[in-house]
Amino acid sequence: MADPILELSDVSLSFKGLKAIHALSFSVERGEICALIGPNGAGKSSLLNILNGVYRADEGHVAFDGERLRSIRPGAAARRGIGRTFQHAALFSGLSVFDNVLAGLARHSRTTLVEHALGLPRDAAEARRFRAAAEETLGFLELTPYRDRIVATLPYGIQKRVDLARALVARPTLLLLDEPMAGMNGEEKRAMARFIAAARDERGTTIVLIEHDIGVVMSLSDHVVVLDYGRKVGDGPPDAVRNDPAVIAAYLGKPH
Amino acid sequence: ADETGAQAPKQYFPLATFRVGAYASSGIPSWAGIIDYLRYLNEVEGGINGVKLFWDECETEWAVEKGVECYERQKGGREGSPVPVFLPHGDPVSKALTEKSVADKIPLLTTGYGRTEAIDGRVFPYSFTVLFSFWSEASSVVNYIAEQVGGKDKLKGVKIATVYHDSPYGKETQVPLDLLAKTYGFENIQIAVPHPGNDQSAQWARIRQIKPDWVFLRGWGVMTPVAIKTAAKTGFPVDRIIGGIWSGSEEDVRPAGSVGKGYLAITPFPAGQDFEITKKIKAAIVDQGKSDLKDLKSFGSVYYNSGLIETIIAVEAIRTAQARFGKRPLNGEETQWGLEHLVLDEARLKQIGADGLVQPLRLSAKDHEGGGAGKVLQWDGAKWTIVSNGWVKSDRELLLPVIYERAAAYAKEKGITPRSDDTAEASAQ
Amino acid sequence: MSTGAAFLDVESVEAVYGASILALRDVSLSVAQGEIVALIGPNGAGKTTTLRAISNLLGAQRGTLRRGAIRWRGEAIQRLDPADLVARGIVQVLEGRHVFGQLTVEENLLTGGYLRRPSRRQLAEDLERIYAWFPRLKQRRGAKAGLTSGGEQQMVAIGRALMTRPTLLLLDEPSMGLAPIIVAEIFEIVARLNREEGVSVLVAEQSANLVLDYAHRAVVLESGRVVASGSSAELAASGQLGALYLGGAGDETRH
Amino acid sequence: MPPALATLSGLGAGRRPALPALPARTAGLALLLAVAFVAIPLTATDYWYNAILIPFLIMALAGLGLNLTMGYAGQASLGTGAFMAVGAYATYNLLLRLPELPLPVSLAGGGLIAGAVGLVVGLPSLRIKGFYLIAPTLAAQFLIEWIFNQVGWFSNYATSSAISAPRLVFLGHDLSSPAGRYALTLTSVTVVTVVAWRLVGSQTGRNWRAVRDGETAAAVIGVPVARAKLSAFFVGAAVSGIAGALWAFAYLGTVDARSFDLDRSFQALFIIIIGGLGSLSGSFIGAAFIVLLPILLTHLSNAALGGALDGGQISNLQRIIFGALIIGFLIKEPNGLAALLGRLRRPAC
Amino acid sequence: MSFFLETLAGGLLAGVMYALVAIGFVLIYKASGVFNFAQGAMVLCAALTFVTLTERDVPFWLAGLITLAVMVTLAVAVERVVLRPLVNRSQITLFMATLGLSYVIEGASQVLMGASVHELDLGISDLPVEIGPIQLSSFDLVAALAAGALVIALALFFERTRIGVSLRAVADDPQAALSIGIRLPVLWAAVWAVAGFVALVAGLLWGARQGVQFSLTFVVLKALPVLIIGGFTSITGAIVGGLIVGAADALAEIYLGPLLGGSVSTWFAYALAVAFLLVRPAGLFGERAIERV
Ligand SMILES: Nc1ncnc2c1ncn2[C@@H]1O[C@H](COP(=O)(O)OP(=O)(O)OP(=O)(O)O)[C@@H](O)[C@H]1O
Ligand SMILES: Nc1ncnc2c1ncn2[C@@H]1O[C@H](COP(=O)(O)OP(=O)(O)OP(=O)(O)O)[C@@H](O)[C@H]1O
Ligand SMILES: [Mg+2]
Ligand SMILES: [Mg+2]
Repeated sequence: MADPILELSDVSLSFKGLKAIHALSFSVERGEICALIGPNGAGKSSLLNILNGVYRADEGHVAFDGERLRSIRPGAAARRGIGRTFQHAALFSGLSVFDNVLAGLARHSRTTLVEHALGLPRDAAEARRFRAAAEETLGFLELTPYRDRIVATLPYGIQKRVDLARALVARPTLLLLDEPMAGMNGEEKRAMARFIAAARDERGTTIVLIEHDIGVVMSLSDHVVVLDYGRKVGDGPPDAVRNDPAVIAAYLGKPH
Repeated sequence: ADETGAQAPKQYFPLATFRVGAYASSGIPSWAGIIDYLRYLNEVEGGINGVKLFWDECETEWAVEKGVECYERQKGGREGSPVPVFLPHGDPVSKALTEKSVADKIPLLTTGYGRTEAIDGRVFPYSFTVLFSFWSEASSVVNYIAEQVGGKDKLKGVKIATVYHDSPYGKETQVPLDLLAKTYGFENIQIAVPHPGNDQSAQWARIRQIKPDWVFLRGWGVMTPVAIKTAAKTGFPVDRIIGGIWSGSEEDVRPAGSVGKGYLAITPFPAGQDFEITKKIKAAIVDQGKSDLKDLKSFGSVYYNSGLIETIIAVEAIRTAQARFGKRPLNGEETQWGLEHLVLDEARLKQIGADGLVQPLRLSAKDHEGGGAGKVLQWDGAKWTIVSNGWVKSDRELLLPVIYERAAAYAKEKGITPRSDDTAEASAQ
Repeated sequence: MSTGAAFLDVESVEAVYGASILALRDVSLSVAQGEIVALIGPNGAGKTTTLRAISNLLGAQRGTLRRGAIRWRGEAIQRLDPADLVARGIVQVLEGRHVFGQLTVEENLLTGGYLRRPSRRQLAEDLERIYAWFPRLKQRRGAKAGLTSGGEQQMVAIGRALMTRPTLLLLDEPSMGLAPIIVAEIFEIVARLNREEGVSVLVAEQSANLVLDYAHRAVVLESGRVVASGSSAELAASGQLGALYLGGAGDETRH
Repeated sequence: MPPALATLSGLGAGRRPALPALPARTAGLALLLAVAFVAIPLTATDYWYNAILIPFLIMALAGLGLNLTMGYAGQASLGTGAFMAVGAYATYNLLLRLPELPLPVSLAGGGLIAGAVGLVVGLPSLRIKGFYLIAPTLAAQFLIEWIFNQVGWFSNYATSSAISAPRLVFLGHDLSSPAGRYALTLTSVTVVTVVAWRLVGSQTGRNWRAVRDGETAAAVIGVPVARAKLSAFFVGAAVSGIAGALWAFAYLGTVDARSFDLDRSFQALFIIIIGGLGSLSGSFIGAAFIVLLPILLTHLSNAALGGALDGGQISNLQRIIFGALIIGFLIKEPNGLAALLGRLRRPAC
Repeated sequence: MSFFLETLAGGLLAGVMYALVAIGFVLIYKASGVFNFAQGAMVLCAALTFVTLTERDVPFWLAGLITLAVMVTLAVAVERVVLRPLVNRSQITLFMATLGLSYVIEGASQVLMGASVHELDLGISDLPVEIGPIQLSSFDLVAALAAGALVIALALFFERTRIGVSLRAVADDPQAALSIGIRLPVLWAAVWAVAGFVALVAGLLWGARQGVQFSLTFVVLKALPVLIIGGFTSITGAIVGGLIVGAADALAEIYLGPLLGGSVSTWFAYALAVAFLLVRPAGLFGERAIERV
C-alpha cells in the first residue's frame, strides 16, 4: 500500500531539560487506525500536540499529505484537516451539545460578522447547512437524545463522545484521539470503539489514537507505535507489538 | 392663605446632599450651615415673611447622575409647594443640569462654582454663578499678590504657578490667567495634578525647579492637604501658597498637620463666629442643641459659613420675589425674577446681620455673579484668620467682555436667542 | 479477610446538588477495618457523590447532605470539617486532574504531609516512600504539576493522599488514564497498604473486573441507590453485574 | 477566565433549541415590549423617565456591551466607561460637524467609532490572558478619559471640555422632552439588543463562547480565536459606545469625560455579574438591580428611619445593605439573577 | 542631573508607598486566587480606627493593638460570611464579592467613625533632608524601611514555611486542598488578618501623608498597575513593580507631561503595564497560567 498520510522523521521535543520526545520517526498510512501506546509521560500527548501545532518540535520534521508542516499553528492545522480530541475532555462547558458540535464547524464558516448581525440570507443558508451537518453527526454517534443538554451536566462518557462528534463534524482527513475511552465502562468503550471504526470505514478518516486499554488497542488498530520516555520502542502490527518483550517490560507489565 | 386656621402653606426647599463618599467631609458642615439657617428662620423669624420653610434630603454621593436623579426627584415640589431654587452642590452636576433647569424653570444657585459664562443671564437665564466665579477667583488672587508685591505694576516678572486639579473645574482658570498674565506681565505657569492627587512628588519637584514666587493652588478633596505636605517636604514656603475656593477650608488644611501653618486661601466664605447672624444662630439653634452639626468644632468654619451664605442669598431672593408675587410659596420662575432683582447692599446685609460675611451683591439679567470678590484667609495651625484688607476685588471690567463673548458663542452653538436686558423684565410679567 | 466491626457506616444518605439535583437517594454501606470495598456502577450512579459525602467535600460543589448519617468508629462525622476527617485518617483522592498546578510535583506531595506536622526527617522519609512507589514522580519532582502528563498527575494525586497516612482511603477512579503497568502497581500498592498497614479502602472504579480482583466486597450503585452488594467472588460469580460493568472492549484485560 | 464564567441560562444559552417554554417566552417578551412601548408612555411621569427608565435602559445597554465582550467571549474588560466616552464624543462630533446626518446615523457612527477603538484596545488580548487582560482596558480607560480632557477639539473647545447635546431632532420630531428621550433610548436599546441577540445565536456568538470556555481547545478545532476575540471587543465596545452617546444626550444632556470614569466601568461589571454573565436578559436584570435598588433603599429607609437617623447614617446604612445584598446574591446564585429568576420560573429542573 | 536624580528618588519613594498597598493584594491573591477589591476599604478602615482611638487619647501602641484586633476580627468575619460559602467559585464571582465587601466596610467604618477628615501625626518628621544632591524626608525613609521589612518577612513566610506552600495550594485548587486536610478557614482568616495588618501599615503611612479620609481608598488605583507589572502572585513583584511605577510616573510627569499637557501619570503607569505584559504576559514575577491539553 505505502500511501503514508503522515510521516515523522527525527522529531524531538524538550521542556526545560526534559527530553519529552527523542528523534522519533514513523509513518501512518492513509485510512489506517494507528494506536500510540506507552507508559505515562512517554510523550504521547505531546506528540499529538506537535502534530496540530500546540507545541513546536525542536528538531525533525513532519509531513502531512505530502506537504511539510512547518511551525504550524493550531488553527492552521485544523484548516488543513487535522482534527483532535482531548485527554481530559476540553468541551465548551457552557454550551449545549449541539452548539459544541456546531462550533466544530467554525473552520468551514464563510460568512461575516455583518451577515450574522443582520441575519442576511447567506448566513441563514450557512446556518441551515451547518445544522444539517451537526444533526447528521449527532445521529451518527447516537447523541441525538442529548442534543440540547449543557455539556457540563453530562456523564463523562457522553462528554467524550461529544468531543469526538465535535472533531468528526468537520470531516477531518486525519483525526487525533487522546485517550478517547478513559474513564468509561465496558459497554461505553465498546460503543466508542464502534464509532471510531465506523468513522474510518464510512468516512475514510485516518486515525491516530492514544489508549491505555490494551484490549481496545488490539482489537481496533491496524498499526501500533510504542513510546517509552520519548523513544520509539515498538512499531508494527498489534500482535507483533503485544508480544514484544520490550513493550511488555515498559508498558504492559505482564504478557496479555 | 387659608383664614380658617388650617396650616399656612409652607415653602419647600430641596437639598441634594452628599453625606457619604469621598467628599462627605466637606458636605456635612455645609448642610449644617444651610439647615441651621433654615431652622433659625422658622423658629426665630417665623419663616420668610411668615411663610415657613420645609426641606428634605436626597443623597448624591457627589456623583453626577445621582445628582441628576435627585434633581428629577425633587423638582416637582412637595406637599403643594413648588421648588423655588435648586442648589446642585458640585461643579459637574451643575453643568449637567444647565439645560434641564431652563426647561423646568428652576434656578440653579451655584455659589463659588459652576459655569463662568453663566454670568451672562441673557444666555443662561436659570444658572446663577453668584458671588465669586472661578474667573473672579483667579483675578482676585492676582490682585492680592499685586498688593503683596506693592502694586499691579510690580507684577511684571513675578512667577505665579497654578497647581490645578486636572478636571474641567481645574482648567476653568486657564483662560482668565492667560489674559491677566498678558495684561500685567506676570509669568503664568500651569501645573496639572491628576485626580485624585494623592501623590504630587513630580509636580512639586517641578515647582522646586521653577522656583515660582507664588503658587495658586486649585485643588479638590485630598489634593489640597497632599499639596501642602509635599510643598513643605520639598521646602516650598507654605505661606506663599494661596488656595482657591475649594482648597480653603478647615477640612483641607487640617489633615496636613502642623506644616500647614501660614497657608493662605481666598474665599467668598470667610470663616468665623463673630458675625451678627452667626451669633444669633448660635444662641437660638446651636446652644439649644438643635444644630445639624454633630461636631460643633465646625461651627463657623468655611464650609458651615458657605452653607449659611448660600441660604441667605436664596432666602433673600425669595423675599425679593415675594414682594412682587405675594407672600406665599414661590415657584422657580418667580424666584428667578427675585434673583435677578436681588440687591444686597451694606445696609441690607447689616439688617440681616451678615455684613462682613456676605459681600455686597447686586444681580441682574446681565450679571448673575454680582459680587466677584473674596477674602484671603491664613491658617494659624488651629483656625483661619482673615488677613486681607476686606474683600479683594477682581478685575471684572477686564473679564466680563470675554465672558460675554463666550456666552454668545455658546448661544450660537445651541441655537439660543439671548434675552435682551429688558426681556428679562418682561418675561416675569 | 474482611475483619473487625464496621469502621465506616453510611446510613440512608440522601444528597443534592445546588438545591435541586438529587444525586443520592438512599445509600447505605459500610466498610470494616482492614477491608477493601469496591463501589461500582454506571456513569452518574453517584459513586463520586458517595465518596464526597463521606469526606464532606460536597460543600465545595454546592452540594448538601439532606438526610442520613455517616459514622466513623461510631462517631457521627457528617458535620466535621474535611480537615478534621483527614486528621482522623479519612482521605479522598479526587477524580480527574486535581493537582495544584502551580506547585511542583514535590510540593504537591508535601502538602499532603503537613497536616500531621511531621518532623523534617519524617517528611523526607514519607516522600521517599511515595517516590519508591512512583519512580516517575521522582524524575519529575521539580516540574510544575500542571504541566505534567495526565497519568503523572493522577500519580501525584494518589501520592499526595497517601502522604497523609490514611486509615481509610477513598479512591475515585484510580485507574483513569494510567498505563496498565501502573494500574496494576497501584492496586498492588493498595493491597499492600491494606495488608501491611491495615488501611481500609473504598474505591470507586469503572472497570469492575479489575477492582473485583482486589476488593473483598463490592457495592453496586445505580441512580443514587444501592442495587446490589456482596463479596467480590459472589458478585462476580452471580453474573448479576452482567456485561455492563465488566471488562474492556474486547474483554482482553482479564488475565 | 475560568470556565466557570459560563452561565447556563438566560436568553443567551437557551436561544434556538425548541424549549417547551418557547411560546411562553415569546409571549412574555411581546408583553414586555408592549409595556415598554405603549403602556409606559401612557402612564409614566417625568420623574420616572428621567430618574429611572432612561438610566436603566442605558446602563442595561452598557452592560450588554460588556457582556458580549466578557460574558460571551470571556475577555475581561474594565474599559466600558472609556468606550462609552468614545461613543459620546464621537456622536457629538458627528452631530456637530456633519449636521446633515440624521440622528440615528450619527448614533450608529458613534457606536462604530467606539467599536474601532475597542478593537485596538482588544489587540493585546491576543497575547495577554485572564485577569491580566484588565491592564490594557484600564490603560484605555485612563488614557481616553485623559485625551478627552486634554484635547479641546473633541469638545469643540468648550471651556470645561464638557459636551452637551445639540438639539435632538429626528424626522422633524423634537426628542428633547423626557418622553421623546425615552422613545429614542428605548428604540435604540431594542434595535441594538435584537442585533446582539442575532449575533450571539450565530456562528460568531458560538465562536465567542468557544473561546471563553477553552481557548486552546477552540484553536485546535479550528475556531478563529483571534478574530473571535477582536470581534467581541469590537461589538462590545460599539454597543457600549451607543450607550455612552445616549447617556450623554438622552439622559444627562451634558457630560464631560469624568462621567465615564472607572466607576462607570465597574458599574457595568456589577450589572453583568449580578445579572448574569453570558446572558442578554441578565444585563437588563442587573441594570434594574443597580439602578433601582438604591432608589428603593432610599425610599424604604427614609420611611423606616427618616426620623431616627440623619441622612448621612441612612446613606451609609444603604451602602452596607447594598454591599451585603451583592454578597448574598452571589452566594445564593453564582450565575446571576437571570439564572435565579429562570430557576424560580421552572423549579422542577 | 541632580534634578533628574531627585525626581527619580521622589518617584521611587512614592513607589514604595504604592508597593505597600499592592502587597496587601498580592497576599490575598496568592493565598486564595481572589483579587481583593476591598483592600482599599481595609486601608481606610484600619487608618480610621487607629486615628479615632488616638484622638481619644489612647496611646499609640495600644491603638495599634486594638486596630490590629479589629482587623483580625474583620478577617475572621470575612472568612465565615463571605469566603466559606463561596469556596470553589469562579475568580470573577469572588472578585465581585469583595466589591460588595468594600461597600460594607466603607459604610460600616463611616457609620461608626464618621466621615470627617482626620489628621494623623505619627511623630515622624516629613521635612526635607539633603542627602548629597538629593532631597529626601525621614518620613520617606521610614516608609521605605517599613515596606522593605514587610516584603522580606512575607517573602520568607511564603517561600520557606509549610503554611506558605499550603496557601499556594489553596489558591490553585481549594477543593483539592480541602481533600488533603488543609484547613481552609484557618488559613484564609490568617491571610486576611495579615492583609489587614499590611493595610494598617499602609493606612498609617498614607494617612500621615494625606490625612485620614475616604479618599484613602483611592490609593488602590495606584496599586493596580504596580500589581500588574509585578505579577499578581509575587511579593517581590509588588515592590519591584512599585519602584518601576513610582519612578516612571514621576519622570513621565516631569519630562513627558509638559509635552502632552500634563496629568500623564493618570494613564502612564497602565500603558507601561501593558508594555510589560506584552513581553511577559503574567507580569515580571507572576506565575504563568498553565494550559495543557
Ligand atoms: N508544557 C509542558 N511543560 C513541561 N513539561 C511538559 C509539558 N508537556 C508535557 N510535559 C512533560 O513531557 C512528558 C510527556 O508528557 P505527555 O503529556 O506527552 O505524556 P503522555 O505520554 O501523554 O502521558 P499520559 O499517558 O500520562 O497522558 C511528561 O513527563 C510531561 O511532564
Ligand atoms: N457538582 C455537581 N453539580 C451538580 N450535579 C452534579 C455534580 N456532581 C455530580 N452531579 C450529578 O450527580 C449525579 C451523580 O454523579 P456522580 O459524579 O456522583 O456519579 P459517578 O457515579 O461518580 O459517575 P462517573 O462514573 O461519571 O464519575 C449525576 O447525575 C451528576 O450529574
Ligand atoms: Mg497524555
Ligand atoms: Mg465519579
